[in-house]
Amino acid sequence: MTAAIASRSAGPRRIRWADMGPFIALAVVVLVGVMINSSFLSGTNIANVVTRSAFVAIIAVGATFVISSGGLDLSVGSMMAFVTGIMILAMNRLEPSMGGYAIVAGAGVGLVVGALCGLLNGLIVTVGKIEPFIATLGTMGIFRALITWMSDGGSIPIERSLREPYRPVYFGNLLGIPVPVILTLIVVLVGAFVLYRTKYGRRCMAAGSNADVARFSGVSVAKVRTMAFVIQGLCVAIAAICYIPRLGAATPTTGQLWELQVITAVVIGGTALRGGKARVWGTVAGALILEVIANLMVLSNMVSEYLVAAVQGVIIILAMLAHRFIK
Amino acid sequence: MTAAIASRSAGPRRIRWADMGPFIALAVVVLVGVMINSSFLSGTNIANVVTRSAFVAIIAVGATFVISSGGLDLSVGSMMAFVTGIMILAMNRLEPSMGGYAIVAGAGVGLVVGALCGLLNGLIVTVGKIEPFIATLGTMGIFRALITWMSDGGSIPIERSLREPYRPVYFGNLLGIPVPVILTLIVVLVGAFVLYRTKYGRRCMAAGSNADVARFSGVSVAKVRTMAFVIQGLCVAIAAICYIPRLGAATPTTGQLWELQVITAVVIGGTALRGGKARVWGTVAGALILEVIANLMVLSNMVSEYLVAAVQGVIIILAMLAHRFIK
Amino acid sequence: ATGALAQEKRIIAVSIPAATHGWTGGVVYHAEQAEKEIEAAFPNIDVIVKTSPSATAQVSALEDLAAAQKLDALVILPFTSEELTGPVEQVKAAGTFIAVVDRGLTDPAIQDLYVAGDNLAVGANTAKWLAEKLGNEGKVVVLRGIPTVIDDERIQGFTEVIKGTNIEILDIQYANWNQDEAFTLMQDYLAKYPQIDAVWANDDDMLLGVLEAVKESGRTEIRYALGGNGMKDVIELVMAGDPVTPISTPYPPSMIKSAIYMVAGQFTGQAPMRGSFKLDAPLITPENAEQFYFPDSPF
Amino acid sequence: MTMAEALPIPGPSPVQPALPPPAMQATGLCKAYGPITVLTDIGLEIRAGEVHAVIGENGAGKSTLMKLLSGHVLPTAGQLWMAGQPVEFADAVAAEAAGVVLVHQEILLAGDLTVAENLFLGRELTRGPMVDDRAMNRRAAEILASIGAHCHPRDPVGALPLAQRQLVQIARALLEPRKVVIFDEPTAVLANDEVAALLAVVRGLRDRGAAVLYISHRLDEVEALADRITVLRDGRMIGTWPARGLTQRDMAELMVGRKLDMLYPPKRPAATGDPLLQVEGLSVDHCAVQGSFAVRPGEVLGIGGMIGSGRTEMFEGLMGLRPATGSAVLHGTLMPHRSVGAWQAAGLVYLTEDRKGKGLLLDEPLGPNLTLQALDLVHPRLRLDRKAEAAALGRAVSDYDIRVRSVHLDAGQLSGGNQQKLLLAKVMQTDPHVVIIDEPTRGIDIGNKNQIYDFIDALVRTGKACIVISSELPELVGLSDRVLVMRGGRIVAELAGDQITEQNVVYAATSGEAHAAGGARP
Ligand SMILES: Nc1ncnc2c1ncn2[C@@H]1O[C@H](COP(=O)(O)OP(=O)(O)OP(=O)(O)O)[C@@H](O)[C@H]1O
Ligand SMILES: Nc1ncnc2c1ncn2[C@@H]1O[C@H](COP(=O)(O)OP(=O)(O)OP(=O)(O)O)[C@@H](O)[C@H]1O
Ligand SMILES: [Mg+2]
Ligand SMILES: [Mg+2]
Repeated sequence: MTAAIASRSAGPRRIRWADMGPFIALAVVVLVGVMINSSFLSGTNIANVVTRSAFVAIIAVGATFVISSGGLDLSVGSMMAFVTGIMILAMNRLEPSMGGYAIVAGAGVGLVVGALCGLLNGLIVTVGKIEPFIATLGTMGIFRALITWMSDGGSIPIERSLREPYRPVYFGNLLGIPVPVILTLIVVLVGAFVLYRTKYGRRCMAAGSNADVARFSGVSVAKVRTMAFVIQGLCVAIAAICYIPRLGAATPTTGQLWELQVITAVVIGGTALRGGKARVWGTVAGALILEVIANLMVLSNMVSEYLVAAVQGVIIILAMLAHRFIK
Repeated sequence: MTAAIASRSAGPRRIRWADMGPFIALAVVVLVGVMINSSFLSGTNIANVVTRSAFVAIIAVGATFVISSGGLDLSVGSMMAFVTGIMILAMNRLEPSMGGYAIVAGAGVGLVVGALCGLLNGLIVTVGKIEPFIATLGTMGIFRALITWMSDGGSIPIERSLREPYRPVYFGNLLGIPVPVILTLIVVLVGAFVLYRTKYGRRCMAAGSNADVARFSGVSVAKVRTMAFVIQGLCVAIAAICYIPRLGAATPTTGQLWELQVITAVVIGGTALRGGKARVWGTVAGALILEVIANLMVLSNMVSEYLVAAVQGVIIILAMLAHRFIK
Repeated sequence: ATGALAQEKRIIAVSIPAATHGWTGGVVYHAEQAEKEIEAAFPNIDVIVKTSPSATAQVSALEDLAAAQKLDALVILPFTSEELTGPVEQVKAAGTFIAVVDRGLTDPAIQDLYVAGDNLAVGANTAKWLAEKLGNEGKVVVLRGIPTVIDDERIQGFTEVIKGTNIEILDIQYANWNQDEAFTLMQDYLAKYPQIDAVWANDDDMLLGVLEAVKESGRTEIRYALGGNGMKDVIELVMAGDPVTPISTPYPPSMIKSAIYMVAGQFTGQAPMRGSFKLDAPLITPENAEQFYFPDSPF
Repeated sequence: MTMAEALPIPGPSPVQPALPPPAMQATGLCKAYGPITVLTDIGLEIRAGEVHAVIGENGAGKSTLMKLLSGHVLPTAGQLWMAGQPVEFADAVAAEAAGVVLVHQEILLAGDLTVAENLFLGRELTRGPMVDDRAMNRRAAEILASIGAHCHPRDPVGALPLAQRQLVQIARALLEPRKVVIFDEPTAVLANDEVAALLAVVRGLRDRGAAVLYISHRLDEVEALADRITVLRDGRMIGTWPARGLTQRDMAELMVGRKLDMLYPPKRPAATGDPLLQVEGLSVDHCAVQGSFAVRPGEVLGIGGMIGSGRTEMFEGLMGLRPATGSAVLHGTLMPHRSVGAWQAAGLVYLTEDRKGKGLLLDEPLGPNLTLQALDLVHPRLRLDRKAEAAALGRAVSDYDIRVRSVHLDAGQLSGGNQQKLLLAKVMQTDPHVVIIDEPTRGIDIGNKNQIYDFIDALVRTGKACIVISSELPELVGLSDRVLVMRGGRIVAELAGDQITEQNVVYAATSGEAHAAGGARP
């Protein structure tokens, strides 16, 4: 007993090897990358990869809230397309009267719409008491259909005159750091703060860990979960804000299958799908791992184009195995 | 205690209203169908819908095993494509020497390959101790890539000479009942028997309900789960056997997104995603609900083609809400 | 008798892929346009447009359409030839007039009317033009779509022509007819290959992503970035005489509309049109771009 | 005929003289789950500054009554009063707001959260927008120390041993001043020193003017602690008595409604013969070191020790449920590959102390739970034998006196003690030669304890062997032929015959010195 107590009281929070898993996996994947292709480490390539991973990372921070509070959101990809569409329409509508400020106003609209989409998901899950998997599969169809309908199956491009002023939000740098990366950092920092340092974060974990206990303790599980979905919606909107300047249009294929990438990033990052545990920084590592693997598939010459998906699958499984055995 | 004994002999298991949910939802959807379009109830249409739902229903029976034992399989759609591809290749190869018997031999190959695919999934999840979501997402990519590679990105058609003898397996009737429906019934009956009437079924529920309890009771959770994945693989192969005569080819898009349909069918059917509970008959109702909704989308002319997915999503959510409130 | 016949409702079913990306979006748009116009003009014709997200779903849709009513005609853009041949044959067995668009069925005898696109030519014509401009020398990268027959044929047409030249195809990868994925893939191509003379994306949707990636990289050695399908935005580029994208290849989604009109014709007193109509894939150049430009189309 | 007439004990207390209104009062309280009536017409008064014990057999309805009083469950009829005013609690949160808190019989904590996070869940201390972890950890450490818990505020609760989790739960209830504090079998999973600390805490609460409701099957505790005692039987109130004047025997007879026999079976002759089970050098990471012991046919081997001494871990290691090293021989055959299945086939089973987490499938009916471990025995054929299962359940219900009002209930709906009996029945289905029972009578009422002791006695008399891990000293002493005492993961003493006394066990479990044969005590 004494031994146990001693080791236990050793430090406020020991570094746990298990928590390092995603970062080790990331390091492994990067190392493999360096061995495969020398251009992998080139500044542009690294900047490209990191910048690209911003979308999935930002959305995945939201997903970390949802999953750790005991939910799941399959609709994020379609929601992203829908929010992008609405934002572009709003910006185009406001441009004649507001000029460049239409971007800011449009972004505001996007945040509100994102939050509302999240609220819808949350209410269906909590008030309607429908399994999140089914509920968000339903809204996934709904959002996807809406963007298809809004675009008549084609695309919704942003006004030419807005393109230039908006461009820096994806392509710009601040002190040499790409803007989307800075945005991601802010989102992650805020996310980590909320999850680990606020009452709400505590209650999120409690709701995901054991909903009954949370309820007895006066935590409104329904409210906490709904709020997590709203946060997810906001994250989707933020991702949309820095996505638009990249290609300047919303199409029915925007954000397709991102939900799977997002959930994968979260799980690789160490957040358990059953809830009760959140690893925001791991989530970011997860998003990076996915993007690096995709990048390596193109950079390496060893894989037939047909087999890219197979190799990606194998690498993901190997990475997970690796960090299991390093433990 | 005496009262207890008395009530026990009253009946083996009371009818629970909660368990009727999926059937009520099915009835509601069918009712809506009748109101929307008179031809909905025509014999051909009903036969078509029921026959078609065979694929998802058969695979979903396997998914019921996996999910109730505490797993999840996202790879079934791609596995279906892969198994279909292998079967067609085998049949085409054997046709010159065996003639029509090549179909039987090919089906045998399919079953073996399906079981092996399931075994692979199972081992990664249990021996590799990787979250099923990630593991099967990985193998989903692998199977999909393999079929793409086998077909060179095109398609693998079955020999013309095999088409006619193979046709009845999808299009044939036995005593007026379509063959795929009979196959489904057999699979469901066997599935229900195994789940509800055998020791393995008990162990499955125990593993899914509380893995610790199962371990402490001498149940090998890893074996039980692996076996569930193998059963899933067999079900996929059976679905593939009756799928081939319908479309006559395997392509890289065969079975795409079926995993979502399958899981939806299982969950609508009343099996909980967190495991420990299996409702095989509910699963079949779930598969039928999905197919009826898709059928209604074609039969009704009220919905813009762009919005079909939205309406489908709304109906699924409404059906779930309905059976929640009927309770 | 003729009067009674004229009053009788004629049903034309149209089965097409769901609008999952730009080109199929265009198909849906044109089909719905045709439905509106024809139903307005000829009250005795009922056009039913149905989209399906997969080959399996399309087969189901055919069954449903045929079970629910007697179809006078079916206009279909099949997902794949092999998979749809049998089901269409069954529809025909009930006496339905069959018009097939884009991809022919494996048994041509089923098709009463065939409006054929030529995906091989889309690839081949682009390759020929590119080979000429590059002087049979150079390095190109290729982006392909979703693994389906259309994609396969275009790539086949392209690579066969290129094989006869000294042009080297550095890489071919899937970008799933998705702008985003094309952008990402192009970024990676640029990182991987220091010298790229030309890019071919086998669809204009992807081309837009490619152009953005090239623009952002600041790389100037890329002389041509070509697409295909004749998307509105790309035709605007062609019309404006863009040096990097001076041509496109039409693969107009409006072919579905033409087919529906041809079929409708026979119910409005004209003689039924039968046979095969092959749309070729002429190059869209600044000179002729005007005639391929439909500003109202979503595609 | 009422019990008061049948038994030589004081009658129900007469109407009280004018007193301040009771802190809490229940009148006409009833609870039914569908057709199953659990509580009928309960009238109860709890005064500020008293410890009010509620006793009764397993399944009598004690826990249900406590849940009604604390808002966890809503009554089907009846009224609650506080300080003379009628109150209605919509849920547990409302009850807590009104000053009523319940420490559950079953552990209810969020396993992924730390101890401090659990303690402050729903009422986190904050500094600005941030949770003030430092302050919470400090407060948590104080509270934990005050009730004698040895865990650290930052430990994840899921990794704590059962006893520590129970203490965390108690700490949670004591975090804020309360008017009414309800303890539902708080000491079932605690060992002696923790129990003593807890009793001190309870007395402290009383002295500060709180009303304490206390449920326990350990009647010595009740005797030592209670001011008044209420007895429940079959969901009805038998009466309330002042504690003074009631002996443990009186209480037991009031609960059971009949005279009780001897609690412990007579000692058996010393076991001879070759060991059935022989274990050498068994070590489990962090928990147990080099444990060697043997048990012979016809012998009950007791395992004593403080909480956290590694008893549970050592035997879980033996069973292959934790990584462990060392060798074991059963029936003369070496068991190189150890798993629950392999042991069971060879004739050895282990009954866990954590019935909720590791013992029973709470969402499954009784039948499947009962036969889960012995599936191959009960159902020899491919097809499940429902008849055999029903028969087995019928036998188990009568053999182990499992009180169920309907056999269709899920295991989780049984009362705590009946769950324990079901668990015992489940393990015994496998017809083992050696049984390891971790805390055999945890939560079992006094009337049933002797049944279980008799059962163990009968078992070993047929040439089988039993290892009993127990934190209840009288049980350990009364039942065992030999006792091993563990401390800090090591077996530090072996007691036999006359050496087996409570004092010797305690001494060996706590003193720094290994206990030599001879049984000297300070
Ligand atoms: N949800 C429920 N549905 C039906 N019956 C229930 C339910 N919950 C409890 N019961 C029954 O109520 C009775 C009283 O249970 P309770 O837990 O109050 O007993 P207890 O006195 O605390 O017993 P123990 O000493 O074993 O803890 C039991 O017979 C139990 O089966
Ligand atoms: N998951 C764990 N990680 C680290 N140490 C652990 C873990 N579980 C238990 N321990 C330690 O193992 C030791 C023994 O645990 P435990 O309290 O269960 O022993 P016990 O003698 O069986 O007590 P009990 O009376 O509760 O059965 C303790 O020091 C405990 O802190
Ligand atoms: Mg109780
Ligand atoms: Mg223990």
